[in-house]
Amino acid sequence: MAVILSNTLVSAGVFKMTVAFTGVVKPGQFFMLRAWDKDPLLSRPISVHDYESGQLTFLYQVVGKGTEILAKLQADDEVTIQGPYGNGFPEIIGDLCIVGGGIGTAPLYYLLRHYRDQNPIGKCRVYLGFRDIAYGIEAFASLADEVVLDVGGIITHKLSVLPGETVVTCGPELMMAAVANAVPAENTVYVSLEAHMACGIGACLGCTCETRSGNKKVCKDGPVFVREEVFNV
Amino acid sequence: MAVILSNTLVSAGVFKMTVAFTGVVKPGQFFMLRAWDKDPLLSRPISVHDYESGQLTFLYQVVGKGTEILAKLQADDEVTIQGPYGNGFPEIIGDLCIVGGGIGTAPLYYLLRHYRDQNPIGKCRVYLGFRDIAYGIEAFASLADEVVLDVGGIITHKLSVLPGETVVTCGPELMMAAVANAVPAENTVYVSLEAHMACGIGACLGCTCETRSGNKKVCKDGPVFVREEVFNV
Amino acid sequence: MSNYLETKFNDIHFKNPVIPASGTFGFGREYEAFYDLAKLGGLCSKGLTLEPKSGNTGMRLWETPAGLMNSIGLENPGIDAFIENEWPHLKEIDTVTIVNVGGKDEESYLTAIEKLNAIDAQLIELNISCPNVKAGGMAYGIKAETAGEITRKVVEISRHPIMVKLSPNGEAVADIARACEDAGAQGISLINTLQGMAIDYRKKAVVFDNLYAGLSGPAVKPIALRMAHQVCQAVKIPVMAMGGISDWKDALEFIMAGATCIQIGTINFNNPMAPLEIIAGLEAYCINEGLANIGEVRGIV
Amino acid sequence: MSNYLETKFNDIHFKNPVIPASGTFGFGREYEAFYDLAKLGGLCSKGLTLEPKSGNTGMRLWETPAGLMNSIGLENPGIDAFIENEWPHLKEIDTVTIVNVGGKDEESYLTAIEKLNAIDAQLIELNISCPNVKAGGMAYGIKAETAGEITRKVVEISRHPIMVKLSPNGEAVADIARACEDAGAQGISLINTLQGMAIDYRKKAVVFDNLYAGLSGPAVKPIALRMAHQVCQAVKIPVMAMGGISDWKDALEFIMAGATCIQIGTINFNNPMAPLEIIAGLEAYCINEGLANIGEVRGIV
Ligand SMILES: Cc1cc2nc3c(=O)[nH]c(=O)nc-3n(C[C@H](O)[C@H](O)[C@H](O)COP(=O)(O)OP(=O)(O)OC[C@H]3O[C@@H](n4cnc5c(N)ncnc54)[C@H](O)[C@@H]3O)c2cc1C
Ligand SMILES: Cc1cc2nc3c(=O)[nH]c(=O)nc-3n(C[C@H](O)[C@H](O)[C@H](O)COP(=O)(O)OP(=O)(O)OC[C@H]3O[C@@H](n4cnc5c(N)ncnc54)[C@H](O)[C@@H]3O)c2cc1C
Ligand SMILES: Cc1cc2nc3c(=O)[nH]c(=O)nc-3n(C[C@H](O)[C@H](O)[C@H](O)COP(=O)(O)O)c2cc1C
Ligand SMILES: Cc1cc2nc3c(=O)[nH]c(=O)nc-3n(C[C@H](O)[C@H](O)[C@H](O)COP(=O)(O)O)c2cc1C
Ligand code: FES
Ligand code: FES
Repeated sequence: MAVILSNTLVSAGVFKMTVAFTGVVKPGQFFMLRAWDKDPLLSRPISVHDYESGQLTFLYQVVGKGTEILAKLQADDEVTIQGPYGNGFPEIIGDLCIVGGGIGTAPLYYLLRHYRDQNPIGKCRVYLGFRDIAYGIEAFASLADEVVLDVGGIITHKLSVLPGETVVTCGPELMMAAVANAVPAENTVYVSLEAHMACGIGACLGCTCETRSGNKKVCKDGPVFVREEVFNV
Repeated sequence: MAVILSNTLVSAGVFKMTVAFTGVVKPGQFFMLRAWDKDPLLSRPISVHDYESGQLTFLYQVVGKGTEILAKLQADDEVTIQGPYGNGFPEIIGDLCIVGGGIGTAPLYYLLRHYRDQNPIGKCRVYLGFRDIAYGIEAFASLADEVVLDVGGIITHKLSVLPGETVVTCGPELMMAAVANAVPAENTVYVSLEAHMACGIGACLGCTCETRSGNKKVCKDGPVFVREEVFNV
Repeated sequence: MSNYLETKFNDIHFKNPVIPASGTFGFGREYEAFYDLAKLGGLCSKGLTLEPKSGNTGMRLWETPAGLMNSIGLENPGIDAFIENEWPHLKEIDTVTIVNVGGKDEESYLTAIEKLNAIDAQLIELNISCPNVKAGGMAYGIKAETAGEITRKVVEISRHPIMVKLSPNGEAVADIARACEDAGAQGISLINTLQGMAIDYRKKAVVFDNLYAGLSGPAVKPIALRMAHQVCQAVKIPVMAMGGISDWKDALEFIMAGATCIQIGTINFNNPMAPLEIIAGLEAYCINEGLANIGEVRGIV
Repeated sequence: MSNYLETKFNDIHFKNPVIPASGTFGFGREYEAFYDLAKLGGLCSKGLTLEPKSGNTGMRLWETPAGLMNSIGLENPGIDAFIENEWPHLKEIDTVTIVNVGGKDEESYLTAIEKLNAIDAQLIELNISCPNVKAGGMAYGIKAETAGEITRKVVEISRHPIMVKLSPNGEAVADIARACEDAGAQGISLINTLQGMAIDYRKKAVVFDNLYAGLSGPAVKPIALRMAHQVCQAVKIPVMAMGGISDWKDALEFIMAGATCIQIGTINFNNPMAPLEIIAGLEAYCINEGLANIGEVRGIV
């Protein structure tokens, strides 16, 4: 159980929730959230959007029953969180190019902040694509060297990756596949996958994805994979 | 949907909820309450505890999932109420003797108030029995000619009904059966039954009770019955 | 009123494919306080038997997670009283009236069906699947052979089209459906309730006098949808599907699985307006998807 | 530690009758982060097959009202890898380890069982009831005859006691249980998942590549309890019951219905601490009721 410090609307249907938490949390990891008893039955996987001084932040979009309940919570309410789960993003050496789509931008902000902390002189460029309405841009802009924004278009049309950049992408699967295909083979590309999850810890085999090296569990072996593992590129 | 005006604890595990409602409501009738979507699936039957100038009051005990949810509601929240349902108590001519047990006292207060309005010179005596803790006594005392209270005992040990009194009882089934047996045959006795209900309107046949004149529906033909109909006396 | 939802079930014309299910809607009267029953595609009577039945003793309802168990035991006034007291009212409602008939043995089924020849119902739902009565009921519905036999005999003597209501508690449901089709059934409906049990641990006793009872409601939807799909694949006669439908999306899924009509049961208790909301939801779906008629997505999966 | 919950399943001693169910607990490792597995009555491995299996493609999980559908398709590393990589760890845990075995045909069952003769497991759960694989799986478990046959052959060659896990999707479950008992099974477990279907109306498509999938969780409890009761009445060998158990009250109901042990499946996903909470709840119940052992209420209804 974690105490909610704030839970506010940041854009149409998108909320930011901050809870009190103490622990070690890596960018790209996620928590299983539940603010109900047994209806719905399962917890919801939500990425870490930020973590600092005991404050853990999630950025989530309301799409169904679970996220609707989350959106109704208020400061001082409690939410059950299990985690952090998943491998998270690797430490990025060298320059970074972030490509986020929609709510897929959620985990990328913490990645960027962490990257800046570790790597104050590294270059980081950010591409952000949204279908209708953009959100969270300023936060990225305040830390990145460059932010390219696209609303309603196709982000890969604007994308040009520089030699040596490590690319990290999270967003709709089709977008990530397009990025995986567009980026030159010389650049390393990490993708963060989604899957329906029951346990979140590797026990149910419900989130399996096929990879070049056999089945992997998105919850435990992922959600972050090297592009070659999971996309045919 | 009705707007909640107040919802407060009146005794351990017992709450009083007042909602805004406009309509004709008889003592002994009930509403089907729901403050959730589909979990639990059914609405909960709750008697009218009082009704005056657009304010409808329920008195309810927390016993399970549904009443737990009700107890968490606050002023300005909404609750779905369907009703009023059921036959309600008949108009009482002459003197009245009320015998209530525990939360079974809930519908009897409105009965008493209504009786006082209609029948300012009639005599009304009230027996109230509770297992552990008594509640709501003052309200009855302010309107009744006499209140006999029993905590932890057996109310029928104290009960003595006067000739000509009409007896109305609501409480645990065993208590009502004891009252039905104890009161002389000359007095009319009305009992208010409980049954698990799905529809509350007579469509599902889930609340059927056996009576001398065949099956009756507690929700539609009741909940109020003449004692001879439903108890072997 | 547009015709997005008009539906043919054989040659029976339904304004829309949404019909309250037997036993959850009485004989309709109680719901007239909520809306005009003529807005429904049809309605289905409480299960009737030849003789009046007082139903089961003891507890009859028990809530379960997303479900409801019932042990009504076919309480009903009997066919004669139905024809005399309910039918005159029912037949005036401008919608398709389905009469649901149960029985305890072959003779009682056949006599009941014969008596119904006296009225002009549009469809009879032959209930061979009630898990809550000791004699008859589900016994006929759990084996293809017996289901086929009783269907054949009923079809022979009935002047009404017969839709057989199947049990989810028996052998492979597709086999049973085929047997009914071969025996001349003009339609299949399913599912009746799933046999379940409840124990009151506080009382250290079973909840229902009849030991087991019937489970319905959203909890059973995945099972009902699977069985509806199996039956729609197995037979050519139209299927009226039900089991846990609680909103228009559920209803649509059953139609996509191949159901011609759908019935709305337990959710009526949660929300008496459910059938109308489902009709409105399906209509809006047609408009949003640019369908001329809901039939365009029937059996699409 | 008192012995309120000590339970004998034949001559196998369980500290308590609470065992996480196959497929919901991996090989236990993941739950070691939550608690000491030695607190459990036992644990049951993910379903194993002779050869490694990569399981089903496409969507594998779908939430339903109070339930979960899964289409894992017995993804597992195969018996050899299990014996090599998982068994050495499992056998060190001070609790009863049950090995769950599936197969695609008789030969694969028998070879798997033979290989397991090499290890000292306490009990084998013979899974003839998985609805999520095309070959084998449920096929054996839905008819008494085939269930009895495969059981007989397996019992013959196994040096371990065999508990047969039954399907809720077949013929009368009591008949199947009796056939297994007659064939030499030393225990029965039930229920495996109920076959259900999901349709994604937005995509106008079925959700699962394998068409149907298995339903579990609180939604199915009433059905599971009924079947457990039927089987407990039908056989003399002990029964390990499951299906929708979500708290100690549910567990107690299954014990009152006659189950010797109970398994905890889907609810592990809702609450990883569920098994321990159930153990604590049952223990408190014994104390409050003045029972020396939970066995005093077993089969009480
Ligand atoms: C590792 C991981 C990280 C995620 N991080 C975020 C995040 O930071 N912000 C955010 O808004 N969303 C995130 N998601 C997606 C989020 O989990 C789903 O939007 C959410 O579970 C939907 O729940 P619901 O009850 O509102 O929707 P419903 O559609 O009612 O959910 C029904 C079921 O499907 C599952 N489900 C539905 N959509 C998804 C999905 N896209 N991914 C996984 N399961 C799904 C639900 O968990 C639930 O079990 C993440 C998903 C994963 C796997
Ligand atoms: C006509 C009528 C009037 C009532 N008036 C009042 C009242 O004024 N105040 C009050 O506190 N209670 C009243 N009750 C009882 C009240 O309906 C139950 O206490 C309540 O339904 C319990 O719901 P739950 O979810 O908290 O309990 P749970 O035990 O979780 O409920 C499970 C199911 O059993 C049903 N149920 C459980 N107990 C009862 C019961 N005693 N009677 C009927 N159904 C029950 C529930 O409705 C639900 O369907 C009345 C009952 C009836 C029939
Ligand atoms: C209270 C109740 C009474 C029922 N009575 C009958 C009946 O008389 N005849 C019948 O064929 N089915 C009867 N049923 C079954 C329903 O018609 C329907 O098949 C079943 O409930 C599944 O649909 P649902 O999940 O939408 O409720 C009854 C169901 C309930 C809940
Ligand atoms: C994700 C998942 C995987 C399962 N895998 C297996 C399995 O490998 N072998 C097996 O016998 N049962 C398997 N089952 C069935 C469970 O062991 C159990 O029989 C069923 O889920 C009913 O219990 P529950 O409602 O408590 O979950 C699985 C169930 C789930 C939900
Ligand atoms: S969610 Fe259970 S293994 Fe990944
Ligand atoms: S509750 Fe449905 S008939 Fe009374």
